[in-house]
Amino acid sequence: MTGHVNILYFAALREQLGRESQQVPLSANGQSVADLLRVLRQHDAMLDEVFAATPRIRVAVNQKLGGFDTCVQPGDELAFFPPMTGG
Amino acid sequence: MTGHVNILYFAALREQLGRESQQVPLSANGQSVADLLRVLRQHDAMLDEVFAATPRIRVAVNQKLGGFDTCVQPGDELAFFPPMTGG
Amino acid sequence: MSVRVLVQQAAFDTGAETARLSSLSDHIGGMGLFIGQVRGGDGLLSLTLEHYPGMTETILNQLAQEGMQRFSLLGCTVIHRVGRLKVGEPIVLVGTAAAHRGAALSATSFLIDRLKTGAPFWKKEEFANGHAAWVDAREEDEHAAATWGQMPPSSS
Amino acid sequence: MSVRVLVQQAAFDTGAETARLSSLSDHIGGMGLFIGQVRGGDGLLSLTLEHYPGMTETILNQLAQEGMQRFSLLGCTVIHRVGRLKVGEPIVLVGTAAAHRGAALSATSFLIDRLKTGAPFWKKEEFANGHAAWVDAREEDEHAAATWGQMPPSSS
Repeated sequence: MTGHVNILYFAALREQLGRESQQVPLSANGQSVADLLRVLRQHDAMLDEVFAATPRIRVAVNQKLGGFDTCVQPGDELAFFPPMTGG
Repeated sequence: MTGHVNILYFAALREQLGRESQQVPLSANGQSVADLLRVLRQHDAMLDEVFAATPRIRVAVNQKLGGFDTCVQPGDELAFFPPMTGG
Repeated sequence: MSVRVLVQQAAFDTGAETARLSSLSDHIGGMGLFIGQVRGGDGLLSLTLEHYPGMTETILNQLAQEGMQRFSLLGCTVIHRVGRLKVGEPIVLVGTAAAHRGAALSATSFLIDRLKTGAPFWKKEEFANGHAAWVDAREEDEHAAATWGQMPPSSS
Repeated sequence: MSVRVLVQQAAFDTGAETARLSSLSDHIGGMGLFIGQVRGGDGLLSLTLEHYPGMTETILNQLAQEGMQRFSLLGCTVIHRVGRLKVGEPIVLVGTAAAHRGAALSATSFLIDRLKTGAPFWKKEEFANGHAAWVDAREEDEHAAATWGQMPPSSS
């Protein structure tokens, strides 16, 4: 089963990357967020640089806060962002 | 030096006594609230009855919460009332 | 004036009171508010609030000043109604403004806890069946007030 | 509805929100409110609030429901603004209604502490000298949120 995932970036990450979202293909099941991110960073020098320079990046999978070991499925919505500062 | 003190009663005390204030003569200095109250109760059966039946009566002297050992001066304003229940 | 204390029969305007606090300083980051109202149940119709005119205002002002100092407030409001108030009607508003939320919220608790047992107000309940009775002081209210320490002796 | 959650650019009406909470039940004895506003200083002009549409509303609703249960609230309101807000403008309103003041005030602290670090909002500061920077998360905010225990895993 193949497909894609939609990735969103917020706040400082969005600004530094100069993009607020991107679609990436997801060819195999069983990948974690960390697996996917490793591949993305290998193919995207800017992404690699920004993620390397930003401490404490959070991830949400389908709008739910998760860990980098969360399993990613085709059709999922991923979001990366810095620690939240509401209120 | 002689004079009087003004005594106020509030809430349940006021209702049970059927009066909200009274003036009483104060003939000598050096009396405490307790001294004065003892004399008043000896001469006023109703006051004695109501005070005996009401637990935890508070006193304020010149609008300041005090103890029954507070010294009373001519011209003072005394107030007796049950525990406060504001808010 | 950063401290506002009122004892009145009339209702208060929560929106206007919040706006007043908010405008006191550009350095306000948070405001805390507590509003007490007449809680229904057991056939209660109304409360009648009695107070000790003069002493009430003095005590509430002392309390507000203590809150200002203790929590480094930028503003503080205490409004307490008196007279007959029906179920659902507001009784008291306590409002605080501070640089940070912790101070504003702690000060709000402090003011209402202390006010409950330390200001000369008394409540009489009136029920649908005609029964009326003065409200007894609640021990837990006295404990709540005591957790903030003793009221310092005021200089008169 | 006893829970009201809004994410919006527009200002909110504190008086109207208090009136709504107050009217939810005759058994309300106290309401707690916290209002956060843009704190000035160091030449700050404004904050711009960014959020994650959809996820924000979900998280705030979960938080409000957790507050309802944990503190036996009779009503609860969370309104958070987004977009550019100048110094002195309100950012967030948290309101709670309960039978007794302790629950209302604790729930107010709980909601704002958790919201600060647990809902997907981000603040960017803009200064008079042209400098602009994203606000760093404060460790003390994370500690404040942690004192209320872990957010229970939500069933999806």
